[in-house]
Amino acid sequence: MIIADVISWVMIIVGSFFLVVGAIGLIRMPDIFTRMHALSVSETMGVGFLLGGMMVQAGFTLVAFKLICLFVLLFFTSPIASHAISRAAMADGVEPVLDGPEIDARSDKHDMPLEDRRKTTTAIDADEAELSASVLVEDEEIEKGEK
Amino acid sequence: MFILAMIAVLVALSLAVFRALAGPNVFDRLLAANFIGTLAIMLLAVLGFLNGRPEFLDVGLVYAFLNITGTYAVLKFFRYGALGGEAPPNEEDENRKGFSGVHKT
Amino acid sequence: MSEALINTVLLSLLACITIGIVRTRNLFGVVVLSGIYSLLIASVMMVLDAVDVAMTEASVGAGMSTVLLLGTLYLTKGHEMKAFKPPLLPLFVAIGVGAMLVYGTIDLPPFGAADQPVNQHVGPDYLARSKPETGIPNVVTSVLASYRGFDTLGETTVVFTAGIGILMLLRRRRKKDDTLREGEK
Amino acid sequence: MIFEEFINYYNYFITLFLMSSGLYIVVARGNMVKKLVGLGLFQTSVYLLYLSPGKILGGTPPILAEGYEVYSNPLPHVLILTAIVVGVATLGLGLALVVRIHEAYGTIEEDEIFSKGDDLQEEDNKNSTLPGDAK
Repeated sequence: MIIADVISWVMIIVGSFFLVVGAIGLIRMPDIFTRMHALSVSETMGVGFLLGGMMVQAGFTLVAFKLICLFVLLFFTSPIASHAISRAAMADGVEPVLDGPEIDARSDKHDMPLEDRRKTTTAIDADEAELSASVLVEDEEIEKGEK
Repeated sequence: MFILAMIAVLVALSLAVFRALAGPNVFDRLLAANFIGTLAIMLLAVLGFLNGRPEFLDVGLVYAFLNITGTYAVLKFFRYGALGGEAPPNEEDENRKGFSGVHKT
Repeated sequence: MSEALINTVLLSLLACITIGIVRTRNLFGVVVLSGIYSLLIASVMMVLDAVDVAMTEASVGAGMSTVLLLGTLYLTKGHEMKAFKPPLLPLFVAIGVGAMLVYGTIDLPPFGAADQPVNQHVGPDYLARSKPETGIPNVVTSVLASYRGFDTLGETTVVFTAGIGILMLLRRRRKKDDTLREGEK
Repeated sequence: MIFEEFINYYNYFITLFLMSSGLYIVVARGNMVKKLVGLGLFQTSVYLLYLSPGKILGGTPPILAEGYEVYSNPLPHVLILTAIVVGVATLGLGLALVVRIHEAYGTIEEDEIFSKGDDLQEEDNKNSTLPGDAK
């Protein structure tokens, strides 16, 4: 009995930790896509561990069955909802925030088009720009080769 | 021990509410709303164990179904511009964009 | 004591969401925030022991109201509210009414006390009579359907009337659309 | 213990804050959809005002079972169940009215509707042939 208690406590602590980490990711990440990424993964983990810990506490009862139903439902629907949100954001024209020190999560540059935002980033190294250009060229070559 | 889980749920709820208030566009608010729905389910499950009467998880099941249905309704509206009927799934139509308030014209 | 503290935290979050609803200008943002508001107030109702009310509020507030508001926004093509100057008179009216109500609240019994007059006569009576007289363990259901059945009948009448009103308001529109389409052909 | 007093009356304070906010939105904002959302805030504050006194600390929901002595008051729950359903009926009817107003005037902002209504009235007065209709 003590072993079951210890298992459930550990699971509840881990689940709480994951929930709070997901919420912090929701606050700290710069744009909708990274927020979705940080949130959905840790949300599924946290919910799973919390419900598992409660299942161990409940034992073989109707409550445990309801918890299993909840777990299955959330396990399948919450990633689908996250995917749908990011897909709808993409279809609506929300641009992802690309890297660069000028683009900050707390700045109000989300409203700007992508080109203007790139102009404002002055700190991109020449090497980095070259690298990205070469990657683009490689991509085009690959596409041509496929055709 | 359930008090610790309850504190974690409440802290996560506060952070999600902050994101829902501060979110620059509608999709951030929607992501926070989805997370708040999940957290409401967790809150009432933990609350049942905390009060020693964990029989009311049916309400949590209802919340889960409603959460997914509401999110899909809003997202379908944003993507296709209609809630039902024969809306064409044309994602390139520029007239349909701009629900999120990102495109200020 | 923990119940009262959870209640306090949830109510504070509710107040924050309310400020957000007042300040947001994007109507879709308002709809999403009102959905969050419904979920939070359903959680508050769970803490206040009103299980049936929480279930109804979640399904009606977060589910149905959101869909109705979205349908209206689709039909009226309303995306954004107009910018406006905050008028002072409504602010003073709201603050004045709030202050008077706070003054009236001071005499109410404190939260959660078992010996306040609300919980003295009718509630315990229903709790004692429900099981022997109707055989239903859920007292809310037995009062709603048995002791106060005519109330529920009146409520159904109200909902029926509202449905008829909505149908009459929106039916004319569909006819107009049809005639327009025929005119185009 | 000022903190305890504050906790004791916090429910009522938040209820009244919601009520004032709903009143402010209904009176001050010109957008009709927003006005209906504000009306919803006002209704919800009334739900809270009814449900808060019914709670008994340490009690359980009023579903009878073995081993529980203290139950919360079931009567406010019944009243509020009725009120919620009537509230959504009101919201639906109001939104249908908003749709009709948008068809008639082309806008859902209140001040624009008022100015357009004045224009329509003046046109009617000019076009009317009967002398009795002019006023």
